[in-house]
Amino acid sequence: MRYSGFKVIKEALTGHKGWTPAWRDPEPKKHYDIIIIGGGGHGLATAYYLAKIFGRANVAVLEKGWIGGGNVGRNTTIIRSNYLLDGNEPFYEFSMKLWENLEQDFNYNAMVSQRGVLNLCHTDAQRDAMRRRGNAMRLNGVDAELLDREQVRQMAPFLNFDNARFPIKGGLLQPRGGTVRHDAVAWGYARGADQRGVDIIQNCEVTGFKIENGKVLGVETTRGFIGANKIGCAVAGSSGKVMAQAGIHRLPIESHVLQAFVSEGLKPLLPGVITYGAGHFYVSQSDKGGLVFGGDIDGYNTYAQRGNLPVVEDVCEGGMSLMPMIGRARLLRIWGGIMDMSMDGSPIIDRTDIDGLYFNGGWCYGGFKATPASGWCFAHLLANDQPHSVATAYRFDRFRKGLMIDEKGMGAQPNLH
Amino acid sequence: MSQKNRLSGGLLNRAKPLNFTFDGASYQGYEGDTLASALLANGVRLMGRSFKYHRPRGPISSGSEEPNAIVELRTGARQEPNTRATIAELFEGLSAKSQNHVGSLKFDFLAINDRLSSFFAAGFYYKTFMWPKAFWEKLYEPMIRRAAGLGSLSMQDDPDHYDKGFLHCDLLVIGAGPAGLAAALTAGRSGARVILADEDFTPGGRLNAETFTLGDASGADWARAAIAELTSLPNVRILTRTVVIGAFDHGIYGALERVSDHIATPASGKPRQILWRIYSQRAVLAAGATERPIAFKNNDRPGVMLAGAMRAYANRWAATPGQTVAVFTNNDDGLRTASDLLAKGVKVAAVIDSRADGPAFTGAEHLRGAVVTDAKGRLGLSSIKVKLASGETRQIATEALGVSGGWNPNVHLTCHQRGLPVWNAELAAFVPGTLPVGMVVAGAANGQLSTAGALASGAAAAGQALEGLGLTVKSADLPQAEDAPIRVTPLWYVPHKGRAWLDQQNDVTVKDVKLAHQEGFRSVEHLKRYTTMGMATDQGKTSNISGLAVMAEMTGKSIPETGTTIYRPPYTPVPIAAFAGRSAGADFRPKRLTPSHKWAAEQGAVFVEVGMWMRAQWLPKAGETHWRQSVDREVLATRGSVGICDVTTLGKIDVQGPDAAEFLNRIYCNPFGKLPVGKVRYGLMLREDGMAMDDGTTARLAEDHFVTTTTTANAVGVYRHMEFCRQCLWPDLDVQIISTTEAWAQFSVAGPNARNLLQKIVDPEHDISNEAFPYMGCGEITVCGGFRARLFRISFSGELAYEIAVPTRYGDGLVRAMMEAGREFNAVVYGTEALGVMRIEKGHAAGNELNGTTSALNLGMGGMVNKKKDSIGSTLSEREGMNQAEALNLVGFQPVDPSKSLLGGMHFINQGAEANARNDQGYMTSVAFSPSLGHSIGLGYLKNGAARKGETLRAVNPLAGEEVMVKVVSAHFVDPEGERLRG
Amino acid sequence: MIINHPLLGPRDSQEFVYLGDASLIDRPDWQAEGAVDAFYEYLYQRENPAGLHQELWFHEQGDRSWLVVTRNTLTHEITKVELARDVARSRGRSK
Amino acid sequence: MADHRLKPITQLGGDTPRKDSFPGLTISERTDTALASLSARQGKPAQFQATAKAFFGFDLPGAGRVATGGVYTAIWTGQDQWFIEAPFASHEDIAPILKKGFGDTASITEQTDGWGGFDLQGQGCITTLEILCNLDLGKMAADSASRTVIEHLGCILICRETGQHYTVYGGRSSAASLHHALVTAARSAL
Repeated sequence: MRYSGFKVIKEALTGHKGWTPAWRDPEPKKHYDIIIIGGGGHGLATAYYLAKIFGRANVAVLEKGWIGGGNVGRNTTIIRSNYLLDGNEPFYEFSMKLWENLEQDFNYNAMVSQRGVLNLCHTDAQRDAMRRRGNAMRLNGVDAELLDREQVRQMAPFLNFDNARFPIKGGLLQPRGGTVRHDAVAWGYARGADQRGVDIIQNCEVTGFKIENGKVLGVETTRGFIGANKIGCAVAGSSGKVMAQAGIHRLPIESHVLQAFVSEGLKPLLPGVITYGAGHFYVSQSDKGGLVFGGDIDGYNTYAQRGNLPVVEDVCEGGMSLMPMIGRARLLRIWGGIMDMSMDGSPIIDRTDIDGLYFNGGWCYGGFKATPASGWCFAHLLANDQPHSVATAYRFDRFRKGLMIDEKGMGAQPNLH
Repeated sequence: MSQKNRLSGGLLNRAKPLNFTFDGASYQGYEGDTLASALLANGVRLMGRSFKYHRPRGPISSGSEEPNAIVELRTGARQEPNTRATIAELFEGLSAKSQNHVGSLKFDFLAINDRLSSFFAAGFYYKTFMWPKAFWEKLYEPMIRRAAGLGSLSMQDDPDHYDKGFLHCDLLVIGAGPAGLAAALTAGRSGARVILADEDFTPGGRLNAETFTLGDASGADWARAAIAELTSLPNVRILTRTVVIGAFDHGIYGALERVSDHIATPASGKPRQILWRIYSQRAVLAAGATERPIAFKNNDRPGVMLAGAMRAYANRWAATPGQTVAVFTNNDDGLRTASDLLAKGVKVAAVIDSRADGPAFTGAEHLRGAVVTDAKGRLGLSSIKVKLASGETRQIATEALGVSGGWNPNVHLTCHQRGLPVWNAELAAFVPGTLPVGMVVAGAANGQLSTAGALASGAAAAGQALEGLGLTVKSADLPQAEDAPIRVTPLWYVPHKGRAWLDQQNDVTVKDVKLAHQEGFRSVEHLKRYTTMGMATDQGKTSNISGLAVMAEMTGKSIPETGTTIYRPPYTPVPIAAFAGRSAGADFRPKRLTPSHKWAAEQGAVFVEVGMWMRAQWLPKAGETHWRQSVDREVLATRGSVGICDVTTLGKIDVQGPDAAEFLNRIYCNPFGKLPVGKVRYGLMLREDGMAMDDGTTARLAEDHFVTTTTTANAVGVYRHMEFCRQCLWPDLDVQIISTTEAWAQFSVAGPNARNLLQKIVDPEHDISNEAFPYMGCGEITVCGGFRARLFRISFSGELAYEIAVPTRYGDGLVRAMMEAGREFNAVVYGTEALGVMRIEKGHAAGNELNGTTSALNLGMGGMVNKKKDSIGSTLSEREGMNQAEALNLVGFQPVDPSKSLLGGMHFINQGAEANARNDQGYMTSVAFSPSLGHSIGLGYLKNGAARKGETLRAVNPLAGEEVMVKVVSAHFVDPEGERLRG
Repeated sequence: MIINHPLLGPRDSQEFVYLGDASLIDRPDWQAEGAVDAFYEYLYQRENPAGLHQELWFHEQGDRSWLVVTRNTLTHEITKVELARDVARSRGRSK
Repeated sequence: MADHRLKPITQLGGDTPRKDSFPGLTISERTDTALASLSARQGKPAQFQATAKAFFGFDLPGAGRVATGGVYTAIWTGQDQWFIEAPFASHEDIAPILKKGFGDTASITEQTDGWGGFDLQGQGCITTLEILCNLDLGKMAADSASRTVIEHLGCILICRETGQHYTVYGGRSSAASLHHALVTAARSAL
């Protein structure tokens, strides 16, 4: 079924009887060409592009719970391609371009809202670093503007310009950055993949891998054994758990919780996404009016999808120092998602030492914006056994070789990225 | 306006009438009223509009679960959007406005959405607004956003203060209803340290809302007596107006105390609210239960409310939503509402009981086996339509309808650590399942809905908790109380073609849930996200379970099979400012001041934030209008004669012990073992991954005593790293370290006259001539007639320079003394800008160069990494990726055209090559205008830069669409041979 | 979270700075065969278990001791807290 | 010729210590104390303990404790580490004085101006401190001490008399911010 305004009107006038399920609920087949483990954004996008771009329809997505229940269902919905390093910027810009045509492409309105992402700076050194990054973006053909204090004031007069501990000196703006209705991304990809023949199998948890002389043959699941020629693992947050079932017990990844927050619904007040440069706070306003904001990860290894008070306080302190006019807005809900924090803050899309087993993870807390490119590039790797040209740097062996992609310069300490 | 719906009795102070306004109209209520109870007493039922369809709404509850009666409270900078009228305490002069309408509350133009509702079914926006593509940004989204949100912020900074506090106890009791009071009495009498927190301003919970007695006292009187006893116990602390918002790891609870929300403005210096972090050994959750509605067509009319709330308004607040009311229930508890309102003299038009076999009710017409199928009265209920057991329907006139679908225990806090509640068929509700460690649940929150059950389980819960702590329990003597079961026969909604509301604020109806099911959104999380059910400010307290039940019916599964939703903190919404406390605005973080701050301020210095420090950036002289004038002067005066700079902010770490030298050998990549006493050496510290972590100088004051300095930014991190090495890597090295940064006021004295100046303040017995005190020398001396000081002959500026340190309290005196002594040399004090200019002129790397991705090789210090010894980072420096031919090297740059200026963050592109990422040759890290050279200079990383001196490149800045031709030069612009600093 | 400090008793984890897996104590021998690979494994590869995890916390706002905390990453339950110096010695580290 | 005498200033920048009064509480700037850190070296604990006992006339306190005797007060600050308080007037040279006593059994570092102290006195101490730091003040006995955090500042809190008298030491450079936090809290709580 194709969605459109006319269809909506027709259904409205006929009691909405014509709507059918957005995706099927199939029984798993005995064997697939390719199995994707993980029905989150990246897994579903991978399946969608495998079917649409690479002509592989004999594909299944296995999800242990309900699709979109991973980090695509709990994040701060920000999209941007304002990266510094060669290994990253072309990839994230590829992602941005896919975002820009996504809705027409998969016929689902994910409310891609390009209202700008503004990173604020508070020292001269920060401004120089932003100029370096902005210029790197421009050299990659990406939009970027370096704003001075007055230009920031025009964009966001409500920021703390008069009574700040760390005065605003300017900011780096990516006008094409913005937000997307996160759940709709998962649903749109799922629906699109399903329509192209992909089996999306929910409540199907992988419990083991069948591996013979170095080659993977399939997975044991809570719904029985399912064979496959190739298996792609896209379970960021649980990478450690799932890969361990394949006998891969050590990864350049730690699992950490990132908390995110939403306020009660408010009449429109924010222009786009704003990030504080002197504290842990970034914020946007959803189409429903809630302030969606976040900050730093809790900072300790965890698989529990919940955090603790100190980070909640730290984030709100950042908010109250940057925009004290939000003080009387109420925080409505706090949630936590588990992140694959990698050793250099950049992701991994690569083969593993096991023939036929491929890995997609290590997204830290930048995974949502990467969803389209990650899916496309992972599909490319699965289909062609070659990394996509914008994802060649995302290899496991970069750490052994000393080719880290360290945007923040924090070194091998995941909780600092 | 008269309080036409005010009844007799209630817990009000009638001696204290209070005036307030709602939407500009003036009303009167009493002390003890909430905004909602006062409005109801004044005959006002219409208080708000719903989110999507802008339906007229009145309160359905008398508590924090309220989805409808939400208002903008207060005015000006104190305006609070989305405030629940049902818990807003009335105060003299209170002013409130209704929200989310265009036009007036009565005539809201956006109510058109309600007429068009069938076009706005759940998820409709995912399916449209996609064509033409451009229209999304131009038209559709702005349209959607304009409609978004409920209340509005004032956009002014919050004028109030908020505190954060910390409390410790053996037992935290959450909720002061019958169960909570019984628990607190038991624990209090047993001598435990108890904190009793209750969300309400009058403790007692349902005891204040009911008519039945405890022993021979009314519920409210018994509660008052219990509170009096608890107040008298020194080991018990009672927090009223305090809602426990979250259960966090290891017995830490968050609680919000509303200190001043019940008065017009907080008293001077006092907080509006306090966020308490409560550290408890054990906790008893006695948070009660929330009544749930039954959905039927137009069940959202103003005047339709929960039966328990109608009863609470009548009994506690002496207010009724109408002169005539009716009740619709599926359980015995609903019948109490009818009898209580009758007792208050309110006419009860009918009691509709969906159960055919329910107990008989006398005093009003009792329609058993009947259901309400429709409600009339757009701005306020006028009549209901009832389908009788016989099948015939009847219209019944009434101004209000109390609905009871049963009670849901408030299990929220039990779920904050991902515990899942379990289904209780008898109550047709979820009760607590797995609990956070240390928590016990009692009373209605645990499914004990009768007063007697609540009292008993409260006492038992406290006993259980205290025994866990090894305390002996003195059991509280509990009064006799009603112990009737509520006997609920589940009824979630009355089937009908029309729209029956589940989530009233977000306008989610039974139809929407059915549509979600039809489209395959069948897991609870899909249902919530697709329909937005439970996402409103009431967090689904009155809607989630009913929605779940409808979905269960669709899927043919049981409710527990269908699942439950994860309850997340906070239990009720909390102002963002409360989480920030005092750390807001300019008080976001503390300030660190240098020893010469007072003096510099007197000189009119311009200060700059450097981490937590405030440092003098430059010190303007009369007549200087541009910062460059001041900075150039400071640089030239220093290089020309002598300048003084406060460098106290550099980290100083005392390293002592027999193994101190060996320790330094391992944490710096270059050796320290042979550094003689009385000498200073530069050290480069690497991370284990081989990247530069920090650098600084280390002075050897004695065989077993070093003072090592760090950069200002890395002082804390380096100290932590050194402790890690000391305790975790080499635990038996006999070395002791401690930070001594703030103990010493340290000044750089630089320039050709540095020694001449110092000789005037250093006591004569100390010879600081070039011979006696050469470059890189150090020693302990005295100044100004016997004041202890340390002298280091080190130079960041490249000039003949010293750093002199005295105990911090004398720093102010020292800078004054040095300026006095330096007068004859026209000595200046220079700030961080001049400091930066001079270090760039000298080619010293600093923060911009040590950016965490640069190795010793990149810095041109590859040779310093000593391979004959083990040191942090030396091994992984050998990786191929860090030793490529094309590696970046730190070099100097100057514009080919001296009039052009450079910018940090420019990238380098070869001449003739297109400016794109592929041709990127590196980037500029630091720039300055060099007054010494008369043109702009820069430091930067260039691919294979060391071999490219003399080459001409383009420094591009696409952000500004500009580029400058630059020459690659040595990073040492001034005195490359280093003669000055040895002079 | 509350960390039961072996010397100071229960302390709020907010006073501590987290580093990571306690295997960071086991720094390889720089002179051994294949030292580079050993250091790579040491610095970059993690077990990242879902369950009991031995990890390093620094009591920055306390007595400045490094602790080895044994904590369940699924429940956050802490079952053991030791001074890192003692653990290091027990793992044969000395000078 | 050196003829410039150096005039000391207090951590708040004044010539004389500052004192603030509230109902039930006084907050006074502490300027008359000399401080040094004393760290035992490895290998000779017995000798160190004996030296300490002989030098101070009392045993050094254990974790979290404070011991006083004669002019000295010893505050446990970490494993094998103590802060030593003594009167500034007589012990401005506290580090050399201790060094002389302990020789190579200990490492000693002058800390006098590393810290800025404030004394809180009166029955309002606990209600003020409970909105500043997370220590269990009700259980904090006299002659105990602990590091803690006050408005993001690492501090040492010393209980001299339960509920009545406490000393807060914070980094000297942030004394003004610490003072602001203490005074604001007192105003709010009392």
